[in-house]
Amino acid sequence: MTEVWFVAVAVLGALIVLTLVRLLIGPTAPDRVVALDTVNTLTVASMIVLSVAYKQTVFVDVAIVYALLSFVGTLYIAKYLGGEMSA
Amino acid sequence: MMQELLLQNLPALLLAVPMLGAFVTPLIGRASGGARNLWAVAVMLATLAVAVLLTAQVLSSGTVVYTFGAAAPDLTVPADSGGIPIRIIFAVDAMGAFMALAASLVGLGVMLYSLASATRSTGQNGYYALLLLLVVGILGMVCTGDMFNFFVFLEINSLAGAALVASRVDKGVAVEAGLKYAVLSTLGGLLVLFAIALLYGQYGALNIAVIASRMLFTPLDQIALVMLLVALAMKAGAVPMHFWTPDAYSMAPSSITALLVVASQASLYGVFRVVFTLYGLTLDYATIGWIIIILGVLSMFVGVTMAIPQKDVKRLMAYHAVSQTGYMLLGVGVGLAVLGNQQLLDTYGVIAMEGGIFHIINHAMYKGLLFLTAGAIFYRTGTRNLNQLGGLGHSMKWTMVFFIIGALAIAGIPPFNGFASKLMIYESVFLFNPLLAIIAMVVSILTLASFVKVFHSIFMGPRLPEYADVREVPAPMIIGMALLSLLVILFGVFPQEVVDLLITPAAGALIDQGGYIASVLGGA
Amino acid sequence: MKNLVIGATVLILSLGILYAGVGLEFGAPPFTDMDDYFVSHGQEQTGGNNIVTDIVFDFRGFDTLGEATVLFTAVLGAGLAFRKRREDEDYEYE
Amino acid sequence: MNMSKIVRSAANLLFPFILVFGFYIVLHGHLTPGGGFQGGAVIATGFVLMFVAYSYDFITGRIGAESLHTTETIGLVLFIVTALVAIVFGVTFFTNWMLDVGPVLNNPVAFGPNPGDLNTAGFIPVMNLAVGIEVLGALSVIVLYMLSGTKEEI
Amino acid sequence: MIADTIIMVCLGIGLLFNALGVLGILRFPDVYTRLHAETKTTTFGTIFISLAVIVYGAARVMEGETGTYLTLSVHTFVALLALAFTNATGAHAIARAAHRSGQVPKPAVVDRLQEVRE
Amino acid sequence: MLDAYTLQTGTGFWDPVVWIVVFLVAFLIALAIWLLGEKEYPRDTQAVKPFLSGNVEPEKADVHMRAGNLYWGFTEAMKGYYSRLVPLHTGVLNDYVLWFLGVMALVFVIVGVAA
Amino acid sequence: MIELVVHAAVLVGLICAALLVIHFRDLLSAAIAFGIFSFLLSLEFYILQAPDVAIAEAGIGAGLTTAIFIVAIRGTRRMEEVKE
Amino acid sequence: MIAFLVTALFAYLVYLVLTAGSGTIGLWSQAELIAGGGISLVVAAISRKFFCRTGEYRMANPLRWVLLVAYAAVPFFIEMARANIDVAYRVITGKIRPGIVKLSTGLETDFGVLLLANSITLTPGTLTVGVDEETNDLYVHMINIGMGTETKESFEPDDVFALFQFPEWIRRIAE
Amino acid sequence: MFFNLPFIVAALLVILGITTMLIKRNLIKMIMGLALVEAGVNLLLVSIGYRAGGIAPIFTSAPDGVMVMPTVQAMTLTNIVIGIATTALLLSFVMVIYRMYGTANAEKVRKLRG
Repeated sequence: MTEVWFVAVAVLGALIVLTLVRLLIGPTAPDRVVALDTVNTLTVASMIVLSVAYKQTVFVDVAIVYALLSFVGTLYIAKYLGGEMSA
Repeated sequence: MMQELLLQNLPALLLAVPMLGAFVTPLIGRASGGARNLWAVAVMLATLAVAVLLTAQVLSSGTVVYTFGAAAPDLTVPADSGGIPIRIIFAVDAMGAFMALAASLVGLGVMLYSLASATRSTGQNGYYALLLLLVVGILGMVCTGDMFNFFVFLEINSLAGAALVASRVDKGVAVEAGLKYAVLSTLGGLLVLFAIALLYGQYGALNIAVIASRMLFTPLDQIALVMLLVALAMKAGAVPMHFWTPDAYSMAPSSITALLVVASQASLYGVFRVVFTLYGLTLDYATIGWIIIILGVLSMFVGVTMAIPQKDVKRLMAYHAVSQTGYMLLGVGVGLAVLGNQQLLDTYGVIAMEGGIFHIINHAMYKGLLFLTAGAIFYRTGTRNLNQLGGLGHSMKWTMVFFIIGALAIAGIPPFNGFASKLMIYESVFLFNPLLAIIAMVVSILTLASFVKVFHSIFMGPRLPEYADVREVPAPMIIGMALLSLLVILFGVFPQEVVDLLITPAAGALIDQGGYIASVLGGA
Repeated sequence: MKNLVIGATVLILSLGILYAGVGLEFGAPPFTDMDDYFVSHGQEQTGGNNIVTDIVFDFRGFDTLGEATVLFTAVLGAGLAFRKRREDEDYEYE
Repeated sequence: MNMSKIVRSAANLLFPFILVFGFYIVLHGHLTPGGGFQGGAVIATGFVLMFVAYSYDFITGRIGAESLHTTETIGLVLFIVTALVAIVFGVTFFTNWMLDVGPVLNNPVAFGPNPGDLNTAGFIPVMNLAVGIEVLGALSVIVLYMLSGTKEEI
Repeated sequence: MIADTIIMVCLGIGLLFNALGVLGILRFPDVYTRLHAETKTTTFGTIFISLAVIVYGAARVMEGETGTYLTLSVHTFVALLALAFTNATGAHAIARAAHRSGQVPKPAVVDRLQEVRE
Repeated sequence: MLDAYTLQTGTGFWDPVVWIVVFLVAFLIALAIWLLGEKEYPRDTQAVKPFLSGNVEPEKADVHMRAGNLYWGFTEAMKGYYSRLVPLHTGVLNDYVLWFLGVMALVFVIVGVAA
Repeated sequence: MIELVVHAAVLVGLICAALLVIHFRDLLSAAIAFGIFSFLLSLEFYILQAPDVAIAEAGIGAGLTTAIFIVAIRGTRRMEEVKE
Repeated sequence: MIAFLVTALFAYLVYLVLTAGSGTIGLWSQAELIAGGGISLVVAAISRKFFCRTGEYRMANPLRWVLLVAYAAVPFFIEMARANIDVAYRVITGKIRPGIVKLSTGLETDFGVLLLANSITLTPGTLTVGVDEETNDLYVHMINIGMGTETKESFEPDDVFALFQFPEWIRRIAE
Repeated sequence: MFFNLPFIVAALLVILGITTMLIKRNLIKMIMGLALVEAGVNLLLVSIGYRAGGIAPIFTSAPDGVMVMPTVQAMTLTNIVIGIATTALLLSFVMVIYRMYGTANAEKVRKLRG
């Protein structure tokens, strides 16, 4: 049973590496932000799965922190791109 | 009872007092500026008192060991840990106490001086807090016996220094200097941490004594050694990594520059601590010793020659600071190069080291004094350009006297303190390698020449019309400068007292690696 | 010329640092006595279940104080850099 | 400038949630992963979320840099004083004195793997709280300072 | 083991949708369509992965394990909620920023927002 | 008694007290000579007016030597040295980092070869 | 074995993200790449059984570092200058 | 004052959810309950001005929360699944016909708009791009616009949602 | 060799960081390089403390097994916070410099030289 979780994480890791291609080819900043969001979601998924794989239930807190906070970075980029940053 | 508790906890108080003082300084300053000044001076005085008491304790009873979080300060090794210390340990030996004393003395002088010199600028709350934090960084670096703790205080030192350098924005130029200083010190700090990680990966400990007792000098240790050595030498301002020094020293407020000199000396202390105590007997003396000597000679020569064509007075003095750092590196490097040979060590090695270490405190005093006089001149005239200055001897008599004292001391003219330490370096280095001693003397002559130029162009000559209404600086600045010049003269007139009291134990503490380990690990 | 120097520097440092990376042994640290002590005694000496927090606040609490001080320093420095200054305060560097 | 209405409403809803979660991490530092820094950073990010959702002027009208700075100082002083009190008891700086004298935080602990209990661990929860307050103040005020630097005149 | 089967199925669906999402952001022609792929599919996939974990935790609680698996399930659920909520809002913010920064939807047949802005 | 103040440098020594005594004696001698001359100095006469080669001395402000003029000869003589050294201080942050890391690489090589 | 694959995937991603940080001339893109780098670093900490560090890196790397980089880019300019 | 209480209550509930399973009083231990109280007071003091910015307390009604959960569990989830299959289909085939259209919602409250916008973003082929601050109309990017419909000035909910009427549901929840 | 992967990656990150600091002229990019170095050092520290098959050093509902080394994690935590403080301070400086000089190019930020 443990193996299943690890296989899932391995697949998610491969997907993360694949997403980096979009980060590389762009072509514009919003496209790259899309890659950022995708990596964020995949990371949260990996963390949730890994906490089960390691049988350490307290690890899930990290995933919550991620899910909550990566949003802030996205918002900053969006605000900058939209030309709405203070000044 | 209370007294006993305080005496027992001196090493902790040495850090806790200025830290607590720094934390509440901005709060007090928001209420009232006068109260803040009073508070800052009081905190600095208390720190000095603790430092003096601590030094007395160290001199009377040997290395003072303080374990953070243990039931008793000297309980370094818990009963069931298998003979290893597990907590952070402060191990203040004579060298550390000596540096702490120097730092708090200069800190007090700078603090008094700042009372007047900082009044014109905005942002004084942050200024005083950062000044105390810089002192905290220096004191922590010189007292700690733990590698990671050393790194943390190195960072405090760097960041507080950079923030202070940048504090007077000066149309961005000061910030440029602060940025350069901060980037280089952060990179250096990270490499130091890399080295600490390598040491931890091999020996599973952070305590200097434990690492030293387990040291095998594997290739990884050599990598760590190079990183520590070069990064700390860079922080100390050795040529050819000195480029940040003139920038930062010249753009910082003068009072801060005097303290930045001591901060650099603390990094130098780090070099010595790493080389002697951490690696000690396992080291390849000749190679490392010669590396340090070459760095020292380069620093001396390049520093002084670069100083001569400068026209900004503080930049000129900053290059001299580089040059004087070379003397210390030279002295201690010679001591290191002969560390393996007991006979040569007795003949001249120890003397060379004593000279180098004595030069540290002397340099802190007179260079601090010189920067303070430069600041006094800037305070009244608003310029630091030597080509514009002139004739100030008529109106700023006290400043001129202090400047003369500082200039003669840095040039190694008797009876000021620079002479005593330089003499020790010359004579011992001459036995080691005559060429090095000759270079050192030439550099000394050039230093004198350079300061004659500064003296002439600032103070000599007729009273210039643009400085007709220049007056003497306010009393707190004079008191700050007088404190330092008194020390300069005292150290110059009674050199043997100082050497016997402070320097010999300090040099002995550096050389005696086994004693250090034994005092921390309890004879293990 | 300069590119050559940069290249040589990076090359040598790479060799050194990579050597450090290869030289250490992953997964089996040689000396673990201090950490073993923390793991086996930390809970009874501090009462905390999370050994890392025990170390951060108790065994190595002084580091934490220093690090909080670093944060305080950075705040003061940024505050000084962005403070409102008077017009006549800046000195023209020539 | 404000961001769009949707983002603002979402930020309003998320803000108390992030705060609660941050304090949860701070207080459970001795039981679960986390502690003063991590929780403080989470809370500070909550403040930073507010800075981005609303305009700079709107935010400075409600959350002043001065008050955040004071918060930071309070945390630091609480931290160092908690550590210094140990000296009074005849033990050294940073000794966990509350383990012996504290009225609340000295619950007996189970050793080995256990589910954990909030009121244990002596002064570690207090330290966590102090550092959490310090970090939340410091990190949010530093972002606020930097945002003030993007305005046209300082 | 009915729980195991459910977990396997949920994991499979989740991974499939995540993979489709990544494929989508690689294949689609412009930023808005990529956002479609990103927001919907990866969120949906992660919801299913989380469901698998929640089911696992619930199954362990049913088997009479300690309360920590309850914590696992609850916290995973909180993470799930937070993720769905922030992803949706974040996607909106990016789309709005992209539009404000002047990116037109490329093969678009109509753009009412652009008309309003002009 | 004097031993307490004597700085022993291993091969030599320096005694500040002796030095101060010698200095004071020299100072007193100089003072005496000066006082001797002072007595016969013709104050308030034409004789004290300074002349340069028979011409009247120019205003003092005009002859004030600025710092840039000092040691002109020295820097001129060492031109080859300074023209190489001064441009090294470029002020570019990258170069500062390069010097730092370059020295580190050099020391790596030295220590590596020596070991 | 499978753990090693997970490890390798994350580390390869880490290196790629670091290379991209260096590669982009557009500082905004570099900041985005840095955000991804932060995520992956945190995941690596998580895999190395350091959840405390992972939370710290998550809280600081995901939100704050990106935020301050963006603010700094707003305070300066977006594009790296091309060398003449 | 009422804002403070509502926020504190919300914070306390969140804290209880986070610490579920810690002890014996219900699911919680005594210390957690007390600490949660303190935290919720602090959080309320900080965030009440933001959390209750609109000055409306409709959402304090528990019935609406039950409705929200029901909405999220049934219509929303089904639409979401449908959306994903739709997107999956388009990912594989590449058949798209995108465009940005205006959708008049008729919603009044901020929370309602937020809920609808997020629902739209997560459901069939649609993505909220912009919002009209005055009239609460949404600008929606659709991945596949029906042939001929792009000439419409403003879309009605009927044109976007096939199975369930989201705006109706949300009106019941939030207004 | 292959199992040293985290160490090698950490070393590579340090190298990439210092390379960035050497070849990039933009000040913000240099600070990003500094952050990369910091990340590399953090990774090195954490991987030093890893023990094969270890579990996290947290006793709350921990499974059986040897625990990884906690000290390095505490050190890394400290270093992360120091890193963010440094980065924020440096970026503030860069912003002030840009405001005063109109450029963030290291080759033009050189009023202090010689």
